[in-house]
Amino acid sequence: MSTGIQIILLVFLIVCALAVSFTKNLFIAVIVFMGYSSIMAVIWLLLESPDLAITEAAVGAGVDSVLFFLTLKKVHYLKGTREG
Amino acid sequence: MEHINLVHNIPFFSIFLAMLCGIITALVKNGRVAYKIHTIMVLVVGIMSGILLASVVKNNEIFTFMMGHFPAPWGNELRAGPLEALMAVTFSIVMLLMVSGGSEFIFKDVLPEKQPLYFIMLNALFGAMLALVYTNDIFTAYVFIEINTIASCALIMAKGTPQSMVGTTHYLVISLLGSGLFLLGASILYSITGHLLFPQMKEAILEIIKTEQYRLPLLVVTGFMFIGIAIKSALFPFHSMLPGAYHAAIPTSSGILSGLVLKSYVILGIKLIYCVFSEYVMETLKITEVLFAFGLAGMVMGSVYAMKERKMKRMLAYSSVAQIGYIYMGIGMGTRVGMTAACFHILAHAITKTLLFLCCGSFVEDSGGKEKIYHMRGAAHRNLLAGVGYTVGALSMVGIPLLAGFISKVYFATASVYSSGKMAAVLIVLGVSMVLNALYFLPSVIAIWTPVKGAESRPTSSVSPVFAVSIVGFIILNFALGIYYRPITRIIQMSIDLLVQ
Amino acid sequence: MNHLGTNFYEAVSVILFGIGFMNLLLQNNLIKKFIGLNIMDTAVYLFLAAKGYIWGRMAPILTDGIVDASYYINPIPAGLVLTGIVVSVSVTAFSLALVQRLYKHYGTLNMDEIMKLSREEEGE
Amino acid sequence: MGEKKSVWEHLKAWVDGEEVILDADKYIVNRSKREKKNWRRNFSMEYIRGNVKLYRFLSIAISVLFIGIMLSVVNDLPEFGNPANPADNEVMERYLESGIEETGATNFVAGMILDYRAFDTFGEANVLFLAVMCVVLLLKKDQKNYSAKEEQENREDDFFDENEKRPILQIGGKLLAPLIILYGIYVILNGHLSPGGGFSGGTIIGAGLILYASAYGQKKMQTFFTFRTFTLICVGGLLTYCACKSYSFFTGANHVGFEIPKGIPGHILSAGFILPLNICVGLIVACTMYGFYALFTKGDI
Repeated sequence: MSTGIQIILLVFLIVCALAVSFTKNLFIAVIVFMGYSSIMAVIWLLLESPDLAITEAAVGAGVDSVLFFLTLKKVHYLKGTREG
Repeated sequence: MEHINLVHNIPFFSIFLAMLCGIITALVKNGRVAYKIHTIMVLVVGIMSGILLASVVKNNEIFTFMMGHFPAPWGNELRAGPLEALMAVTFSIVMLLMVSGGSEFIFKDVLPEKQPLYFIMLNALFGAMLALVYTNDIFTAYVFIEINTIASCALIMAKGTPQSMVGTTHYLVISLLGSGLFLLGASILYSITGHLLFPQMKEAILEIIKTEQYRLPLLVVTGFMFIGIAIKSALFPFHSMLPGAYHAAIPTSSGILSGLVLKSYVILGIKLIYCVFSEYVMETLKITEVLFAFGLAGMVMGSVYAMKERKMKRMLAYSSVAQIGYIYMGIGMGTRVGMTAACFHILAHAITKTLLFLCCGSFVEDSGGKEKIYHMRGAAHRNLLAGVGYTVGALSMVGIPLLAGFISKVYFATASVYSSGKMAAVLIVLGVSMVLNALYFLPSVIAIWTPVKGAESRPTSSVSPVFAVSIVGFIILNFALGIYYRPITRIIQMSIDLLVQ
Repeated sequence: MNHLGTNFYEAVSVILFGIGFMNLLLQNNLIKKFIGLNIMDTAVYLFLAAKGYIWGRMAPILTDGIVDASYYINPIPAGLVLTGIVVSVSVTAFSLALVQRLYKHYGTLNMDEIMKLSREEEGE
Repeated sequence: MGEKKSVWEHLKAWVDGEEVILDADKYIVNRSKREKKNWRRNFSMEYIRGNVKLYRFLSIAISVLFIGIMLSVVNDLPEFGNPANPADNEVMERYLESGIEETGATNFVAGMILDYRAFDTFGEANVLFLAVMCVVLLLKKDQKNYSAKEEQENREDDFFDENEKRPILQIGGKLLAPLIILYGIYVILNGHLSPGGGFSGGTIIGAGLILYASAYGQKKMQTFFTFRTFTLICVGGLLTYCACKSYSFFTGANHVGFEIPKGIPGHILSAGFILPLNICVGLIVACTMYGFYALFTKGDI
């Protein structure tokens, strides 16, 4: 595996984490967090841990985000839904 | 077929029994049935732990139990000695008395359809505490710390009021911070030692100290693990989640959280000190000194905060902070005598603080949900037994002779003689903190015994038999620990000597 | 010893841990607080996974029937992380449920405001 | 920073008058700073509200300090990817070299978490179970958290679910959900042979169920998945898990009983308890994930 790709991915992780911290919009924060989880899954694949990659892709980018979105909907944050 | 030593299976049986009852309770629809299952489970575990205690004390042994087909560095392991067995017995007794005494509160404050869930959490919490006491593996400790966290948050929020939700959130955030630090510490420790089980780690750490190779990581790791445990067990600067949570929770939960859950983390810390970071490493890295200083600060500051409080439950919560400070002071003395005192204080505080919370809950109920000490005037006349219980508990916390709290203070004072350079600090702070304890406990005791005009018009509340039995049980335990303390301290000393080997 | 250059995975993971920690302290918004907690957790998992990796070795799954420890990477951290991910998803679900209940009563996600409101309510 | 140092030294001198080694000092500074902030945050909320800038500065400073200390630790840690690291020891060797005969799983991670270190995994399954029970405790409809307004909203939702036409979502859900669930089952059943296992497979199945529920509404799910089924599956899975593991712990520790046949490594029916355990975990996780979704949307399963 080439070091260049890894470093780019790692930098991306940090950027995502910072973006989550500094964005004011919760919707964007959750979506960026979703991206963060997907990148993490790719990194774990590069680190030869496919078990973790599958799990993180299913959990971090899948179920976790669904839970966050449902919460946002319930706290009347999303536009276009009745609660929004 | 070899001979099976059933006594050695007891730690495994008790953890699995507790967990199994937690799982089965999910099928139960009625809170009373769940309560019965819980009581029987705790009773069985208590009896088994008693047998274990008798056996290990008789044989003067500490043994490891292999979880599965694979020996130590490959599989999980449990480890039990006199200290672990003693703690398991105490946990079972206190849990039994507290839950039966406080069952009224559970059935009154928790909605009927959610009562079985409350008992699921109690069972799981009990199992997780036992696992924390018995574990010999750092990652198992982490997993069970998380179970402990989730279950204790559930106990706090079971009341369903908005305040309890706020308290739970605060408790959850700070606890998760603690477990995050613990996990970080554990993973760095794994990367420098290459093991997860305590005995192998200990060897690797001694090697590290010798070669000086990973000294800075080791120092930081030790720091993280102990900050994690300190946050979890609410050592003074990290205590902020306690008052809100204990105030909002039902008294049964508060008693269990304060009396047992905090202690289970402390015991994990003690095991870490002796079984992972040996005494020598702790001395070299000066961790004990830090714990000692924070313990002293906690003793004074907890009492100072408690003096400021007007609400009884909050006051008791802050008093817990002060008592945790005592325990850490004992650990921080860095001697075995200090550790004995700390372990004894764990027992004394467990039985006393649960008693106080139980009585306090009954006062609050009698005075119609009002929680200020001011409103509780004359409460003891309305509910004589609870009044006596509260008085005994308060006096024990202050440190009156014949009660458990007195003995632990004597032991702390004695232990201070053996640790050079710390004697003056210990004695001064011990004295100050006793005075402070008296300053906030006595007013509340006086308040509950002060007769109020027109008190006759209020009906004297009827005391349910289980409540009476559990209060009497706690009082008897308190006196027993205060008078016949010799065997207990002998067991503790023996177990510490065994742990060090 | 000077391994900062080669230990870049670990370096990134501790930086992420720091960012998550900062989120936890700095954010008043509960949802962002819990995202911060999640970042903290994943940072530790990244650290562990990086510690398990060994240059030039394969994933710990039997390939071509080779049974040789010097052919595969360390499976222990992967197992630990797997357990850890489960724990963190459970905690996330629990905390988000709490957030919903809090919002239902207080109508805000700001922790400071919630604490203030609850104190006022309690103070009577 | 200078001030804190002197406070610590003062305390130190007061305690026993010994010197502090440099590293410990650095760490203490970090620690005392953090606690100071915690104290501020929780004890004088009004004060902080007036001093948002100070608070922010302190948080950032602490985080940066933390990162700095940790980077210096990382600097001293064993090198990344080096085969001579402490973690590369006899434990790992045994997992990799004897793993196949001892557990029968060709996926060493599955062998490790479900056989060598199964106690942790038992704890993990319990964490999940407790979390879902907590969510039930929090969000399941009861008189304390359920108002008439929500009742009405829920009824409206059900109405929309029944009558609204959402062709893309519904056709997509109809086509995709079975495939996703099938893939999840594949991942679970091959947990001991290939990457994945009970947890990841279960999450995938849960995702499939969530997709189906969001396309057709929960009413339709409830025809075959009620709260009773949910509890029964969870409890059944955990009890099977508990029974299997109790058996193997008990027999393992006491050196009695029979070995579970390991089968031929690489075949689907092999690896002793690992396959049934994976199925149990998968069932629990699938139910749990769907349970989270259902409780979050409607407050009922």
